Amino acid sequence: MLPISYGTAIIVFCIGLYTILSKRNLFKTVIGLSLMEGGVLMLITSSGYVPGGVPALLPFAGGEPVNPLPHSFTLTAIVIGAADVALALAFIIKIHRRYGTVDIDKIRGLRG
Amino acid sequence: MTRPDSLSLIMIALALFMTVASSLFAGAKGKEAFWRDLAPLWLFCLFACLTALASTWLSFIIGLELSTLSLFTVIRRGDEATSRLYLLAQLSGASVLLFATALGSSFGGNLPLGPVSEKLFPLFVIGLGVKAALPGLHFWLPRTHSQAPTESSALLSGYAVKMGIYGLLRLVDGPSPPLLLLGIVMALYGVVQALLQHDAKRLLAYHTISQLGFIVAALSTGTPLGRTAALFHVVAHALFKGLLFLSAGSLEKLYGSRDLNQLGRAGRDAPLLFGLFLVGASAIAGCPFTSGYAAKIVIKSALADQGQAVLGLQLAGLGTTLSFCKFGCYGFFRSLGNKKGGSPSGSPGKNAYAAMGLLALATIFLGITPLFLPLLPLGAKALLAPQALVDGLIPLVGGAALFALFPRLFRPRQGDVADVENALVPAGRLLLRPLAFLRRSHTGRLRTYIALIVAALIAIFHSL
Amino acid sequence: MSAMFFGLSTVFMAAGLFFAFASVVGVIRFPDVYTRLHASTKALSGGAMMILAGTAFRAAATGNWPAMVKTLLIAAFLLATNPLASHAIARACYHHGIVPKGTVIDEYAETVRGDRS
Amino acid sequence: MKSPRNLQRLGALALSLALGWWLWQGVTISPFQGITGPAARYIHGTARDTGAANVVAAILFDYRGFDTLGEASVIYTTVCGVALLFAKRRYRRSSHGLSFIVKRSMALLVPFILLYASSIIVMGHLSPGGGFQGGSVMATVTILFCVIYGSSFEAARVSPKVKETIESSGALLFVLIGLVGLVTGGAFLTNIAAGFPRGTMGQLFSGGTIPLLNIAVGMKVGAGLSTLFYSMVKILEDPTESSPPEV
Amino acid sequence: MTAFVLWGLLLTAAVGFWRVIVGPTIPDRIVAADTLATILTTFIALLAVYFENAVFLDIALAFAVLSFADVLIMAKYFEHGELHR
Amino acid sequence: MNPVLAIVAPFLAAFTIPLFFVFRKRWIGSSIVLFGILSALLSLFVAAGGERAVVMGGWNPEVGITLVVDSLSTAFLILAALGFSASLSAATEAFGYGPWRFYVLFFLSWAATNGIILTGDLFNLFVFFEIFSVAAYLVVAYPPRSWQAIEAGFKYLIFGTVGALFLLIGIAYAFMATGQLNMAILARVLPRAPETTLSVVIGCLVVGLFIKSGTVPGHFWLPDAHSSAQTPVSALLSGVFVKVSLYALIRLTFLLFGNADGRVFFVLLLFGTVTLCLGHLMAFQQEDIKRLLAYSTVAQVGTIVIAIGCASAGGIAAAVYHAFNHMAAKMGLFLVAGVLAEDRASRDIAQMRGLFRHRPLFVLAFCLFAASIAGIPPLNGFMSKWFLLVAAAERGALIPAAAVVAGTVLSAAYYLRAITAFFSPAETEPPHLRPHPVTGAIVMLLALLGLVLALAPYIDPLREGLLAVGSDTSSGARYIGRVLQ
Amino acid sequence: MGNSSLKPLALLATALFCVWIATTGRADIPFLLTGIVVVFAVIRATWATFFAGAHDFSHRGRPWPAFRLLPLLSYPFFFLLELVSATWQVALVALQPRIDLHPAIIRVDSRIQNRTALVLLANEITLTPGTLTIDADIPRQGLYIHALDLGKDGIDGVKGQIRRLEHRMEGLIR
Repeated sequence: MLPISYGTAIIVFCIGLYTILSKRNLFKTVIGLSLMEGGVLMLITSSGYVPGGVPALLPFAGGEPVNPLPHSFTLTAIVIGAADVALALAFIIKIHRRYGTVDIDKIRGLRG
Repeated sequence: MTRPDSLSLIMIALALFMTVASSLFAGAKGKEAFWRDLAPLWLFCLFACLTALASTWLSFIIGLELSTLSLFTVIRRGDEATSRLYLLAQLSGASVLLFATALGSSFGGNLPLGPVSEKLFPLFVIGLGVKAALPGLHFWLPRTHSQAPTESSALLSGYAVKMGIYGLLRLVDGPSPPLLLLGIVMALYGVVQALLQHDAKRLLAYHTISQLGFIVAALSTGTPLGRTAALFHVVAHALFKGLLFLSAGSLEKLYGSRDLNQLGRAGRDAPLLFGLFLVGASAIAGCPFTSGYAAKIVIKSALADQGQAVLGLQLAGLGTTLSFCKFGCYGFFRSLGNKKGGSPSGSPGKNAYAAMGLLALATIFLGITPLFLPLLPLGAKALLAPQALVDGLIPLVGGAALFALFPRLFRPRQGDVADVENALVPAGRLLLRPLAFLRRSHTGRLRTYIALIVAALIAIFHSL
Repeated sequence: MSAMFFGLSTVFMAAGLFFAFASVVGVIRFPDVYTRLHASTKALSGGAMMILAGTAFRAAATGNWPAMVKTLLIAAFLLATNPLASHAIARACYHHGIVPKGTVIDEYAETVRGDRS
Repeated sequence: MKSPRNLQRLGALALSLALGWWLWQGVTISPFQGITGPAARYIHGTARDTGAANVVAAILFDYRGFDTLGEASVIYTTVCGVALLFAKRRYRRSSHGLSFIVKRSMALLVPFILLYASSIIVMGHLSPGGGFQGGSVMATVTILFCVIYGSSFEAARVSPKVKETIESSGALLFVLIGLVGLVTGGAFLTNIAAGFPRGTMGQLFSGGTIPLLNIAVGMKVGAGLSTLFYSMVKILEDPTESSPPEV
Repeated sequence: MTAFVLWGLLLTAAVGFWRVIVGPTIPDRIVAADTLATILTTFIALLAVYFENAVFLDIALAFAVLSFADVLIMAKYFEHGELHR
Repeated sequence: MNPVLAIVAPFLAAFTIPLFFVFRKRWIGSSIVLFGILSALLSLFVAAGGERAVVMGGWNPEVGITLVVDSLSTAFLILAALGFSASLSAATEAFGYGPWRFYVLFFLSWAATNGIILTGDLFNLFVFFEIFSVAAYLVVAYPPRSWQAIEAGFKYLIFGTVGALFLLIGIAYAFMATGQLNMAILARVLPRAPETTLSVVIGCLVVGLFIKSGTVPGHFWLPDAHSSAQTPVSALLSGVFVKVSLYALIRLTFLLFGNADGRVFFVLLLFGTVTLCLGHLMAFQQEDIKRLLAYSTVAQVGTIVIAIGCASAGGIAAAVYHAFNHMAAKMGLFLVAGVLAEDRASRDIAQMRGLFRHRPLFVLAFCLFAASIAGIPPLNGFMSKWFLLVAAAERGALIPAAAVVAGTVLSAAYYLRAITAFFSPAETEPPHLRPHPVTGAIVMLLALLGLVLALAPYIDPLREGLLAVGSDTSSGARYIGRVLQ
Repeated sequence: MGNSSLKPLALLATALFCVWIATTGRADIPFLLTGIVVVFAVIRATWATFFAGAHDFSHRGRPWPAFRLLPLLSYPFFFLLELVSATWQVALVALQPRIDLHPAIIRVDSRIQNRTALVLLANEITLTPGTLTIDADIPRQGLYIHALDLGKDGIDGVKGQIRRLEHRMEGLIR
């Protein structure tokens, strides 16, 4: 079970990376970033897995609790990721106003 | 900083003397001119003295670069591009030197100024070689010397290049055949190039290379005699080459040109100038009882067991004579172009004459003193020995005879002669092509960039 | 009591699953957005209600009353929001210009056209 | 044109697969041997150390409360930044909303959603949830205002200045609670040791500073997210703007 | 029984996902997404029974609120013709 | 003085400025200045307070988040305080107090910087990096009207996010392998992790920090951001922001991977050399003066990375010393370049002819800074370059050392181009010259700082401090002991 | 908050308080006290906008109808019955082998004056068999309704169904 979870996380990560590398739409780039982040968070969360674990709410009804530390990271990282995505979207809106496009290959006024 | 030894003191004295002469020639009037013209010269003198006093290679390099910078500000007034070439060339040399020094130093301890290990020796030679204009590394010298304002030309040739020699003197403590070879090649190459020049200062610049070749050959022996000979020639050359540069500068002041094709009336217009020039020229040609003569005799005796080397130096001396015959003839007496060529458009000024006189007196003094005082290890007798006189006269007479026999052969030519410096521009262009590619590769495509990052990450994984 | 709740919950869950499935089939099969909305709204809210009711009964069967109340709260919320969402989508579609397929009568068309002009 | 793009895709695929392969190589799947390290302390010590029932909340707001300050500051930064990006120009606000049916029904729902959000925040130390989650739900309400009633309504009813105030005060509250811990307990964000009451576990008033920090974070996140959305919506809704990009 | 219903709901959701993928127009997808959201809400609520843990009910409620907001937002920007095709 | 105050003070500033805006608009200006002074003073007090480790919330270091002040963080705290206060003063002159949100972001980035420098917890490091980065993207895009700023900010955002992701992966793997997050504890337990996991941790953390600091594969955002941002922001970016990432690189490599083996340092040497060469070669080709300076920053980052890659006490001392020197010089360069570019309303070097006549002091300061950056003796840049060369020579890293040396000549070449332009006569006179008293004063102070730094190897406390930074950091034992008592 | 609004206020407060208890799932004294505080705060925040005044200012009549208590309590049961039958019908349509629908959009004019009640009616219509409110012409009390299948009875069948709902809604409000 656990390898499947890790594998899925890594596959999600790879899909995100592929999206970033192959798609020209800025929105898709941002989606790719979120996917990558999601993959990593899945990985972290999976690491807190305990066979038959219960949520870490006192009193632990019915057994060993799962590892709460990855959960708190994940919460923190999710919030941070959401902030990043929000910022990226704001930038995309601005960029669209300036360039009239969201094609990543056309937004290269700065180079060299 | 340790107590200065006699070598340092001699160098300091030379630096002071040359700066005095140069600033006398520059003769600043007014406060602004003082700051503009004289301050950098004296700054140079200060840093040069510091360099001479340095006890570690690091402080030597610092002094070297600082003096380079202060001369740079003077050369800038002559020609912008030249000054940049000068600075960058000197910086490269100093950088190589720095690199070599760092390799020799351990953390917290500096490499003392002196001989270094076998492995580092070539690096040091290269580093100092840029300063001392070893063949191939001399690319900056002719252009800088000819384009710079005259007082700084004198200082450059008179002292700046000698700092490299000073470094070599500190560095070399045993026979070094490659250096000897370099010295001979330098001496001959400089002379050959000088013969082909038509620009007075450029001609003198090539002679500087040639004379430095004598010095390098002398110090490459590593014997005390050789080192003394080198040091003596350093001083002698500084004095007479300073004199010659100042006279060439005076010619330029008089006629507004340094081209030997355009000159040729000064012998009548300014006989005093010619007289001073003659002192310098005879010294550099090694006319007996001049400082050049003494120096060359000592050098030859230091190289006595290297017959071919002496022959090479004799040849170089012959060329020197030829070349100065040409200079004297076309610079002062035989007008080629510009027949109507008006009267002098200005005057070198009293201060210029004073500076040149000072140098001429010093040259004569240095030429005569060894005859009475045991200034040189060989003593006065060696200088007066018939063999030595013949040796000294051969190039002189031979050169004069050749010039007299084939005057047309040695007429100043029109165009410039190719040298390493001409290869700089094409070489730079060749280097710039990949650079432009590098710049084009920054396309602004985010996806490519991220792909590169990922590729680098994978590469790192692979290497870990 | 508990057994009765248990049985009821099973019945409700089964029925709810059926309705949920039927609604999804409707969403797949119906011809256009509006009819699909019908399937989505009604069948699904019915189905969801029933499954939630089943959940509530199950919670009640184990005596977990707070959970039951909370489940009912979820049900109420779904009930309140689902028609709203459907209505908003339908109106959006119409104003965006998606013409309903095969309508016999369309009394809304003039109004919208009037609005637009 | 066709083949370079395919080549690009192939390259992208190869790169992602290679990276994925390395990552997979690095995963350590060790047989489960019980929780060790700090996590064990969190699990077994939460009741004693903090009095909170929700271990994750105890980690977030007590053991590693400094992370949470940072995390909330990320949102604060983003909000401030987006407001900065879209500042300096008067956008025409739209009063264009959804239909009356939605508007009026929403009016009925709003108090309940707000109540629910408050309960999530207040119960942060007892059940899953907390300041971030509750704040997000609360922000959802204001987002719905924008959507349903139009941004002018949003601006009129919940003015940006009020949001700014709430957000900043929430952040300040967090820092001040931390400073109280510093003054009385010797370290920043000290909880029980600084004299905050532990309470009995499972009660509302328990966990020392955790509920207070939850409220602070709730204020910060709720106001922040709603500012964020409002800033973006007002530019999207501005009729003078060009239409947003095609997706 | 609960497990059966859970799997059934998953299957239903999978079937419904087909419309999200195929949906010829955006509103079709929105409708399907709305359907899926509701199904998932019930699914999460059922998990509470399955795992005998009331925590999932909170999650379900929060999810319901957020999905409702999502649908309304999509509807609004679709209505104003700003989310073409 | 509790080290947390250095983080809290700027946070307080960031959180109260909006309140001032809402309630007392008139006080914004003075509050910004006061908070700036307060933050700088607190940073310096914390730096002066000696080494110590403090755990947030009074827990033990394993459970809570540790803040550590050791010699390395002291050095960088001082650097940050100097850089931020200089940039703040320049910003108040350039922008006034109107764009208060900018100052909020400014203080947030300050707080995050201090947080990165002080924290002893891996995940906390990530969190602070995020605040720092988000604030950085936004201050880069600060005047949102210019398309360059927006595009540069966006590029920075994408790169920064990718970098943050890699950091997160590294942290996740380290956590998965050990279950620990405290860096001191990780330093003990991480080497026991499986080889492959360790390689992922190292690779991802290093690449993440490469991206954040602008080392080669991740340098692409740097020239855009540095050249497009406003002058005080550019100065801040080059002076402090880049250094902070390098601080993290020093800390993590030596603490976590220091005793692994030399391979990570080989990677650093390799990429540092490439960065150095690329930075210089690209700067060589620029016409835009700020872009030139930005690429020069890339090259200097490469220099510092090489110094870190030397993996010795001397290397670290050189890295820290060079970081300070580059801070002083590059901030000054950017400030001067901003003033000069404003005079000509162009950043093209060719347009900047004849400015020496109008602003002799600024141009002379530019020359001084440029010489320092290029490594002309006896300025500070030369001194740190010398330390670096010696460290590299001891490590046997000849090619990087040669690259550093060659870089000197190249950088002298391109700076000379700019300086020549300033000194050459102009075709047109600038229409108007706005006085820049504050910027001028800062530039002078930075020049003074540079001169003091040049003497650092001869001032005993400074030299010993530098060497102590090197020896403390290179082994890590002192740090670990400090944290775990 | 005039006297006339006291009753809806109490109603809302009660409902909110019940929901509070439901969400927190506890009934200890601190929870209840906090609940009172929160409920008060929520009402304070929303009342002026959504209940006393209104978000649309071109408003005639009372924003909220006064409900009759008894029908209000019995209403959910009818409603749930309607819902189940609606679900059943749509499920039948969806699962029948051949889908043959005759959808229509018709306008139904309601007698209900109060807007809120009209809105509630519209929502109820959406949840009842075969009908979906697309829009409401509030000033003239008209509802535009999408009918899934007109069936045998045509428009009148749909209209009759809606009249029935409308009638019950009228019974609900005073």
